[in-house]
Amino acid sequence: MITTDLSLALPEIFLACSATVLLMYGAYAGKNTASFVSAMSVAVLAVAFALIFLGDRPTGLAFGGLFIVDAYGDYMKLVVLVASGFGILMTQRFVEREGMAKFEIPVLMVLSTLGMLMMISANDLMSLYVGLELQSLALYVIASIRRENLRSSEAGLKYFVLGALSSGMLLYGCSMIYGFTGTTDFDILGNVLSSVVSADQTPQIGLIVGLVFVCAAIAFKISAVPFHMWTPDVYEGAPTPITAFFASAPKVAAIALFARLLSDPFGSLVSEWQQIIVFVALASMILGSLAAIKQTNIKRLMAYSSIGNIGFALVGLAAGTQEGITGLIIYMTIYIFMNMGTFACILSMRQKGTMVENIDDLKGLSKTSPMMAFALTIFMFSMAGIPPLAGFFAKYVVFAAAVNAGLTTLAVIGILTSVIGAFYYLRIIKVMYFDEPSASFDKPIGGEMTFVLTVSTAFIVFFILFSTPIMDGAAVAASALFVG
Amino acid sequence: MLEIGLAHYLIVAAVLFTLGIFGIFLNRKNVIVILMSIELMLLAVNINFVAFSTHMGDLVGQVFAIFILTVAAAEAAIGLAILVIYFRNRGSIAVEDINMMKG
Amino acid sequence: MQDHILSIVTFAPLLGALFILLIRGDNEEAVAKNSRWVALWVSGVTFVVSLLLWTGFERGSAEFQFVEEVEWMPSLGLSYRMGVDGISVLFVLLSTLLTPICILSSWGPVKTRVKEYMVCFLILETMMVGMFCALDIVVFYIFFEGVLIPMFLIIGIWGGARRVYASFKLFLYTLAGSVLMLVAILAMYYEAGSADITVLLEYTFPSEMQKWLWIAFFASFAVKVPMWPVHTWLPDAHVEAPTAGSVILAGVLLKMGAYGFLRFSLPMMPEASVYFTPLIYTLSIIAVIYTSLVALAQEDMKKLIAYSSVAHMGFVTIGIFAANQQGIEGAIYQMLSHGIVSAALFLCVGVIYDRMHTRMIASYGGVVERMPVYALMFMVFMLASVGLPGTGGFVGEFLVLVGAFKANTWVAALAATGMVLGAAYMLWLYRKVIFGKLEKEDLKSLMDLSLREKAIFAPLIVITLWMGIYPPSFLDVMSASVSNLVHNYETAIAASNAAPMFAQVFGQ
Amino acid sequence: MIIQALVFYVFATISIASALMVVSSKNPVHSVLFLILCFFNAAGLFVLMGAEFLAMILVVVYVGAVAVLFLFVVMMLDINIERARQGFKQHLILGGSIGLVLLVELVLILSSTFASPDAVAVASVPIPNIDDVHNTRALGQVLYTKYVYLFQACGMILLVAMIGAIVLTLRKREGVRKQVISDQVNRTREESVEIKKVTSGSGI
Amino acid sequence: MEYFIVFLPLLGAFIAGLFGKAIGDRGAQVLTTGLLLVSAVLSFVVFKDVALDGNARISPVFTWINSGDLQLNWALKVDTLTAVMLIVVTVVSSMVHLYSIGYMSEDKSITRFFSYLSLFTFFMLMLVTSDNLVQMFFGWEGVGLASYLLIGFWYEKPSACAAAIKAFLVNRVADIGFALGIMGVFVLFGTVNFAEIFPQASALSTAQFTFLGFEGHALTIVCLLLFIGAMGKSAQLGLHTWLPDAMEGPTPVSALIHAATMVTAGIFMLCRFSPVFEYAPAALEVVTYVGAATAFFAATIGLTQFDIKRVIAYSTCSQLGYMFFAIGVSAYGGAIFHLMTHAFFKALLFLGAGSVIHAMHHEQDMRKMGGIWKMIPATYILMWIGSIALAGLPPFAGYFSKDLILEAAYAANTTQGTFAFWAGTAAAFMTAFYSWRLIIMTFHGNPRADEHTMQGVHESPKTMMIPLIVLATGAVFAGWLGYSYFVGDARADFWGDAIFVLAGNDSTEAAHHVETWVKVVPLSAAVSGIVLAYVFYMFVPSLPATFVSLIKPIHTFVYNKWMFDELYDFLFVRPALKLGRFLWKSGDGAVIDAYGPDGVTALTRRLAGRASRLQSGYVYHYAFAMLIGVVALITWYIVTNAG
Repeated sequence: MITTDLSLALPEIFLACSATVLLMYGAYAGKNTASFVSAMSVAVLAVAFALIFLGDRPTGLAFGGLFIVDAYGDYMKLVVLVASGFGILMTQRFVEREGMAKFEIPVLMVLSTLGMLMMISANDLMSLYVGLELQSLALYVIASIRRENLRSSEAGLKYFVLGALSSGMLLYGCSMIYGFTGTTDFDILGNVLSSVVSADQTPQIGLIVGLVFVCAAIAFKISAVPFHMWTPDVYEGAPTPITAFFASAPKVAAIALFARLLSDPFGSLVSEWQQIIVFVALASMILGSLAAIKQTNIKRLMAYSSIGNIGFALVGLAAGTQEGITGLIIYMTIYIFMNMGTFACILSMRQKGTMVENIDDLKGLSKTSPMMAFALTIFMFSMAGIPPLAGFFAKYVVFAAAVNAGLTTLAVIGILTSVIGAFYYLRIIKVMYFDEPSASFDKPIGGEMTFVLTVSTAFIVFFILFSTPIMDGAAVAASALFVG
Repeated sequence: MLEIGLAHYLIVAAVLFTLGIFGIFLNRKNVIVILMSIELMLLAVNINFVAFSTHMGDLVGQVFAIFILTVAAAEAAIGLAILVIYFRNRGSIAVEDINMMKG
Repeated sequence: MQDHILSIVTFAPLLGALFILLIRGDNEEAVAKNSRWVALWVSGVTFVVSLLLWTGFERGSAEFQFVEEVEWMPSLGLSYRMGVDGISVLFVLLSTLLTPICILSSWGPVKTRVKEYMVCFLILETMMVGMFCALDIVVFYIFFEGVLIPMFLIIGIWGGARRVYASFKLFLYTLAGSVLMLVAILAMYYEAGSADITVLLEYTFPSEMQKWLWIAFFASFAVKVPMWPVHTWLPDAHVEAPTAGSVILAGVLLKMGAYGFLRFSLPMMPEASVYFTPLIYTLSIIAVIYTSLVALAQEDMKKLIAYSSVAHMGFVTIGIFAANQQGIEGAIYQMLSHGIVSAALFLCVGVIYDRMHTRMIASYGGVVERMPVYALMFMVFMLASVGLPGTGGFVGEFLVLVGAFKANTWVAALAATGMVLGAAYMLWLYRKVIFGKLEKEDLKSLMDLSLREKAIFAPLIVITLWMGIYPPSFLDVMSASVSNLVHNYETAIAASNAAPMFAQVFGQ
Repeated sequence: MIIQALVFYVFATISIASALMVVSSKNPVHSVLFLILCFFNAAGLFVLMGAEFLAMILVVVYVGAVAVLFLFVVMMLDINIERARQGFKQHLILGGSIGLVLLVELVLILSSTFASPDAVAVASVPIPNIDDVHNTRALGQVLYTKYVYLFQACGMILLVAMIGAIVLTLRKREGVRKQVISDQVNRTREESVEIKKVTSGSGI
Repeated sequence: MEYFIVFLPLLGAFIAGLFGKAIGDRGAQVLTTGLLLVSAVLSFVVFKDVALDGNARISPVFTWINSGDLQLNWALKVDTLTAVMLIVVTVVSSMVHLYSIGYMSEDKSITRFFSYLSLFTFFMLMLVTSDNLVQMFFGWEGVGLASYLLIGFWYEKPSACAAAIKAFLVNRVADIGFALGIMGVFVLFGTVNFAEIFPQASALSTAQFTFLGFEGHALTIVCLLLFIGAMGKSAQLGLHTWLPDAMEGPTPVSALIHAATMVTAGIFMLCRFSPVFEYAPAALEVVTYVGAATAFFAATIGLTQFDIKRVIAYSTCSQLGYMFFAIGVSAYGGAIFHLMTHAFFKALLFLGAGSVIHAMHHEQDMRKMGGIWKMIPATYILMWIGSIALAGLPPFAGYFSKDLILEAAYAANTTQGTFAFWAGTAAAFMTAFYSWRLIIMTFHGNPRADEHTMQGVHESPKTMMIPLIVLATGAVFAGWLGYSYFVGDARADFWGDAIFVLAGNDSTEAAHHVETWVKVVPLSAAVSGIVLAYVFYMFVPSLPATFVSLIKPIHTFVYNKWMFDELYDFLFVRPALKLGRFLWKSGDGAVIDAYGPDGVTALTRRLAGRASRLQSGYVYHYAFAMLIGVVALITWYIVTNAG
């Protein structure tokens, strides 16, 4: 019994142990341990990745139904691990340059990743909450890790306050769900609800209100409108690689959790929660594309961009079908690479030793560093959803699902907002290519950046040719959610 | 009225929860009150859980409450830590001062 | 080779682009030179290979030919399907012909970022050819949209003073139109259960759905054509684009919209097409008259030709929705000849722009004095644009009018006024630029066409006259497919008792 | 019965009132103290419901640790309490009305029917008879077995909190004199003391 | 044979145009003229073969347009009608070529000129040999193009450029009619090939057709549309305005294109289409009225003009009117007859005028001439011959054809016929008057040119005189020679199938049997015109001024060409330009762009500003937003579920 549990949770256990070991090492091995710990953290994540990807994984429930291992979870975990790995890779060089290297940063990121994996595997409201908090607490800390910097600490404070509010809502919602159904276990919850629905009873309003609270809290984590307000400020204030991390891994984890929650235990209430998701998705797409237009800071722009992207991903969820979940999964996978690639570009661009944060500072980038400009152009066109780049397929799959589910209006509005979105992505390209260069950029961009950049660019460009593994993986993953 | 049932506890919890939320968005003084409001909200949630738990004779609610208490403590610690560094940078924790970044 | 010829023609330029990307060197001149030559060779060879399509195409068959099919994204139900029929094969050739001409025309004028420029053009060629060959509706869409990327960059990087405005307008305008089409494509896919164009062509969509689909496709194609009143991006884009950009824009990109009407709107949504035909007629006639009048008032040569393109495309849309053999063949013919002629006209403007760096009509006059050969070439294309019999412009225009006359005499009569207005602005342009006294000092040192420029114009002149004098070379290719299209269209309508909107007003 | 009701109302009223004071009092020190009061009364409610262990934890953990921590920080930060509340009223009206709507809705919802114990029976861990196993023991029995996963996870959370608190607030200040015992022990006479011969009457 | 006739000029044009530098001016002159002379000789051979021996035929070249049921070829149709036209065209053209060698000898782009001339001839020949309407349209537009090029030959002159464009555009307006006519024919007959159209005409004589919402007699509609085309090319009332302006071109051009050949294309087309027109009596009626009105109207303007070429141009216009009303009364043979004779004497007049202009150093204003008849006697005599022919005095060519037309008009015995007869007679009077006004003002009286010019007045070189003499021969004998074939007893055999007249419409036959006064009245009108001219300009030179002041308003009106240019300028040209500018600035700029893309962009930006202002930076606002979100959703569910 216990061995089964342990083997099911092996990657998580491995991460937890490694994190503590790394922590010990960092604390006691003397000074300048940061870069080693960082490298080891990436290695640890890589091992975890391998454990999931290569291992002959058993599936099923562990720890008395608190923890579930299935194809869906595995796929999402892989994505999260890739995103976190990229995140840690990009962070190290940055913090060294800025003179704020601390071994705690990679450790916290690993712990946060652990929290994400737990979220993905949550099969109970309790494990959901605990995983979410583990992830969030680590994120609060690393958002304000640049403690002598006002922006960073302001970012941390805002993130924390609103995050705490959202977990309050989450818990209140959980308590209502518990009170109205008598359980926190997803499987039982699912049974209870489906029996209610199949008996043609309307579900109690309290239950739905509880669900609303829970959805609001998770929407906060994925920064969907109107629970997105923290995002731009935190993205701007946090150190840039941390922002990159924020914009990727936690979103995947939260949205994975969201999808599991809604389609597994609450699957029978699809007609109820669909309204929430449609509303949230629409609001996110519209606000994300509109507010980004006015931004001058590239990090804030990316914040709104991520809000918009989440809106698009939610379109897949809103469809409420297996196809929609497949779309959502594919969307998030592609999103990770676009996002990471874009941030790798941003991080690589320094003028006279300082970070470039304003869009106008990118003037004439194409002349001074053509390859970088080329890569960023690819990412921008991809984000705008222009074929044949991967971003197009991301949008294609979610909108296809929405259309198939009869949500044509949602699809039309959504796709029109993508045109507005294209406007600001184009603006970056315009600044890089159409404007005359102002100052030249520092040359060496570092091996890690080059790696992340190359992998992301290749993924975005060649997705059209080699999409099958991702597509098939996503399909298998989504079908795992719809088995029972 | 005199029969104290589940609803009574839940209503107390709801009032506390609402007060907690009020505390967050009506408070202009300082952030620490916001942190306290969050504690109030969590308290309300705990009352809810315990009330449901005893009402249904199910222990899970109480277990959940224990974890919430634990996590809340951790959360308070981190919140206060962030508050402290913010204060060191800004010299103030007035809520209205926290708006360097906007737009 | 015959089996994969479409893929070869489509992707050879892309490979060329990749190869150019690999060209490195510290000497910018050398890199530029190598890029030019590679691009020219690649596009030239592509053109030669594409001629196999011409020779190998079986005339008299309405089937798709040179079909290729490879599984691709099976989970989305998509495959890589390529094939051409009589309607599309000529456009493929048009694209492959114009690309080397564009590259050649940019030989001297483009001096900055030559490498990127050539890459853009080759990618553009891949997208254009692919779009005309695609037999899967999503593959079509990918190519259709993909065109925007290189075009945006070409205008934005190598364009004129207001290039930012123009490129954004082009990009967002066309994108806004085509995303709606994407939704429609998805709806069609789920309705018919396949993204295969051949399957969709045979599927009968419910009447009400047809209307919505039609509107969505219309949103995309009307912008691309461009039809009045969504044409305003075109003058801006043309004016700001570099010469070769204008050439390809006028030569091929404008045809994409009309091709879409032919490939999708008409055969797949026949009932809706009948219903909306009055709308198309109205907009097209407004386009013909309105933009011709506007062209009369232009001061900028490129803008004038741009507006004339709108008017000419108005003829095309009239022809398509006349939906009879002459109308559709005329529309296709008009597109081909317009592709050659307007491209050549933009090249003509480019020639003197390169010498004088102004496009203002008022800055010229009496050019014939210094450039007689140029004047002659310009004359030929000007007359072809006017639709003089014996040039390609006439056959298309005439067939369109015949088709329109069959469908609705009002449309034919009003569209025919375009013949006069078109002649008015083109002759006026020619007179102001070429004729008159050579008075302006700076014009007196003009040099006539160089050998390279002659080499650019020579094939275009030959084709223009060939199209005017011996149209069967082209008409034979398309006739089977067109008659098949017309036949299916009429059968579908007969089966459905569809009626045009405002039937009582627009009735015969 | 009446006593129970009476006690409930006392606890409930005090806790709500003190929660209100937490939010509204001007001085954050007062707020903390009211918070403590609120927690005490809530603990009382827990006892009323029969969750003694949680009541105990609430007092020990919250009042004893968390609230005191708050107090400590409030005192340490030396916050200026005399700040004007500009534009508070208009916020109050809009915010208050929205908040009230929420409250009314919650109350409405919460006065409906809930899951019956029957439904729960299939669910999970029933509370054992209080005579057999008392509350603390019952919790302990499941906490380390059925919920060991969560228990460990909470451990990780606390670890994170610890790391976070340290990494954020720990700083090595310049100019702070610390006692370094080894330095003290290793001092030698030579480096510490200089002997000067002082001739009397001449000064140094 | 006909292949050579048609394509030799094209070859000449091609070589002279593209390789002009290589072969030189002389080479181009010799080549093009030589090729045309060959063509002319061959034309006679063909004429003999076709017209006299009755071997009408169609010689295909290759397919042209094959689209569905629209099938047509490049083909050369040669019948009597064509053969006559071939002779007229090639003879006049070759003479003009020859003449131009001398006339244009000082020009700087001789090769270009000869290339254009030959190109024109090619198009004209294509027009007359076409076997279908579309090919005819090809030639039709082609001659328009050549005309445009030649009018604007001196491209440095703004007035020449303007005239060229005007000519092209006015013709284009008419061509809309022609094009729509072709389409109407196609829809009606299912073909555009003459050989397939004509047999169907009688069967379709009662068909109805809806055009622009009006339902009417199909053949009438089609014929009227075609007639609009003919009106443009043949400068009939309303669409004539381009012709006088076309005199901006070199004089040989005026002779060739704007007198002898191109302007007669309309006549040719209507005659070619006689099998259909015969079944559209209403259309014929319109043709008669328009022709007669033009004959009268153009003659009035001719009375007042001072530019020597313009006088002849209006005279051409007027004579074309004769031909049209001849067609209108079904006297097709008469129309072609007059076409031929007119080609000779009008070309003669133009070339003679050119000779005068050449002599006077390119002075065209008759008020600055006078008193030169002794210096250029040959030209003077030839102009006399031309004028007599024009005025229609026997036995010169004009007499035969013009009288026949007037008689036919009278003999038609219809309202329009009678109207045409009287209008024609009045025009004959005026024609004679202005012809002698021209002769007297140009050659007689006191020299009004300056000294320098007068000293330079000289007879033209041989290359110019020979063509004049050839044409004069034609002007003298053509009428007499052709009478019996064209309109006389031999006409049935001569025309064969080329012209079709319904049995009841044969006004040519009736013309031979009219009362004598009908024959006398036009003649006496012409004579009195001549006499009056002598009175006005020779004997009492002060009379014209007195007379003009007497009818000042009318004269001004007529002198300004009935204000047609002003009217069109006011009605079409200015509004079009203004409208174009308005639509550009206001339509595209202020409406479409402002409310379309730019408007949407501005709106989006405004919304974007609002959206980013929402992000106030205050935590409590953020929290409040979340709360609103939750409350809104909860309320939504409570409301929907409760309701």
